[in-house]
Amino acid sequence: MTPIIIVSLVLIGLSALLTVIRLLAGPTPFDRLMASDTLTVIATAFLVLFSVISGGTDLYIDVAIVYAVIGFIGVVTIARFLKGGK
Amino acid sequence: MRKLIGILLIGGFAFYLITVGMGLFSAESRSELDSVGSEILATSPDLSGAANTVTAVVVQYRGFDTLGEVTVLFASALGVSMLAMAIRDGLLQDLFDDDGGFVLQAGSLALLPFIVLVGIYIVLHGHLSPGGGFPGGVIIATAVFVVILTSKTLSIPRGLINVLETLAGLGFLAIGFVGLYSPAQSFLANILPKGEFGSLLSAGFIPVIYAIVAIKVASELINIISKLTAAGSASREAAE
Amino acid sequence: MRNWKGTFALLFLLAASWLLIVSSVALVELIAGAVAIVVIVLLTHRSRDLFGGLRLSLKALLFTPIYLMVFLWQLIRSNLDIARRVLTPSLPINPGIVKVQTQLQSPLGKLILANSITLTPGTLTLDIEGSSLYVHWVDVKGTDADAATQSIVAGFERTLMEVVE
Amino acid sequence: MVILGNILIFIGSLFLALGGLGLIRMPDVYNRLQAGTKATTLGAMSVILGSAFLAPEMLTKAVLLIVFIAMANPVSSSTIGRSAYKGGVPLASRSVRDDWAKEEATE
Repeated sequence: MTPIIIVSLVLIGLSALLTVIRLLAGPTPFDRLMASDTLTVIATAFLVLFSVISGGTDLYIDVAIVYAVIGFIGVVTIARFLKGGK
Repeated sequence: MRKLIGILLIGGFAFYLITVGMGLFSAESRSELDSVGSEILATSPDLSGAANTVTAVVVQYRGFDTLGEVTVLFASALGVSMLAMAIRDGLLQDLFDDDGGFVLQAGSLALLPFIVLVGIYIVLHGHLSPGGGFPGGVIIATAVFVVILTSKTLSIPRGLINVLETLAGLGFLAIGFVGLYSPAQSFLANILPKGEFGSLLSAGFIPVIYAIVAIKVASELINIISKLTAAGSASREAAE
Repeated sequence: MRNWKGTFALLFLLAASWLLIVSSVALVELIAGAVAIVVIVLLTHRSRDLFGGLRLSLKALLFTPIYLMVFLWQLIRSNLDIARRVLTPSLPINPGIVKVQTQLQSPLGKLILANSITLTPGTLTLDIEGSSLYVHWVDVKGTDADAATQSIVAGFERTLMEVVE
Repeated sequence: MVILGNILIFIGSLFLALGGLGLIRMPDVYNRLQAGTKATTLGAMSVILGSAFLAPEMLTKAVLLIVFIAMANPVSSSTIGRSAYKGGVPLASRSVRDDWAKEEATE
């Protein structure tokens, strides 16, 4: 692991932390939904990076693809239901 | 009817408690139990030919339980569709006043074939990498779900889906019985050739069973969703 | 035959995706993929109609990479733009929702345009009704609708028109 | 190749962090969507491409993932923005213009 990768991991962690703050702070449900959408993408990127760090097996990128797909579908579905339940 | 269901549920729970209790007391030493995991890890590649040990456990070591799980899922699908009839008045009404907007409609239609393709990939490579029939089937079903959510007119081929569901269930049973009458003489014996370790056609019948599980999961979920949405549009029409 | 075109485009795109995701050209994988793709294409007739909006000509093929370049450049620009706004202590934003017009006809064209607008500097497509797009704009300039159309839509539209109907 | 991969990963994670900052600083849900979508899309694309440069055997899957993110991310952002607007979330007080509200008022 090079120092650049470590710095990048810290930055990704920071980004996830800020997103989680927005997720907890709200104030509207749409803010929380948007934060979890952002968190999905951050997690996808992290999974791919982790796949490299853990020795270059391509197992985690399969997980990342599934995660991106499920995250997209989940967010879109919740957005539809939030509209309904206003 | 309700009483019968209650008695069955209580009976099942009692059976579960008794089995668990007997298991706790009859086990002679803990180390014997603990050794199962390492033994599976050691013997899995030779016995099943699957690179993903979790999948080998799910489909081969405890294939019987997987069959049971599929049955449980079928029962819950039945329950939810009954629920759908009950909530015909109200709950889903607001959702159908709106079509989700153009971007979501077109976007979900554009992404649908590719998401289903990813689902099929996950199903077919379940014995090689993380995934398998259950997550793959769920991905396929949820992709269809989003399209259903955004359209008022989409007609689901219910007949086809019911046939698929039934065929998948029967296929699982059939493979099990083939194992029973094969030289191995056990239900769900893995009698197909193991193939080359790590390639798509390996691990004997595991990919076949996972494909069947995926079809069953996907068709059941689509069935639930289409029944729920049908109940929702019925309630909307009733309100108008 | 519009539908035939969509079928062909979808078959091609799915085949490319399958090759990318399995990253192998073993015969078994190819056969499994072919079966899967044919089944998907047969069952998703509305997606086929959607992809019928693609132009299948040499010119369209030529303009696809150009469009991707324009898109990538705009994406990088938009990130620098957001970074500048976020890092400036006074938060220089001037937000609002504007209505702009597009000349693209096909649903696929409008979808790609909406996605492109969402990823370009300071704009986010909220909804499309007919040929008008409702766009949230971080930095609204002026009050003229034509000027807004010019600065938000026109840049993509010219290139995109060569690729989709 | 390795150096380029490292640079891409660093730039990507920098944009991800800036996107997170944007989520905190922006005044309303629409502006946060703007910051969130753009920064995370490019950031994630860059990190994934950089990782693929470091481990070339996953390059093809990475390309597919990048295309998927580029197509799906704007769709989900638009959907959230639209449902927030239809759900009655107001624009920030410093907003200068709202053509959509005008439209619905005249209808």
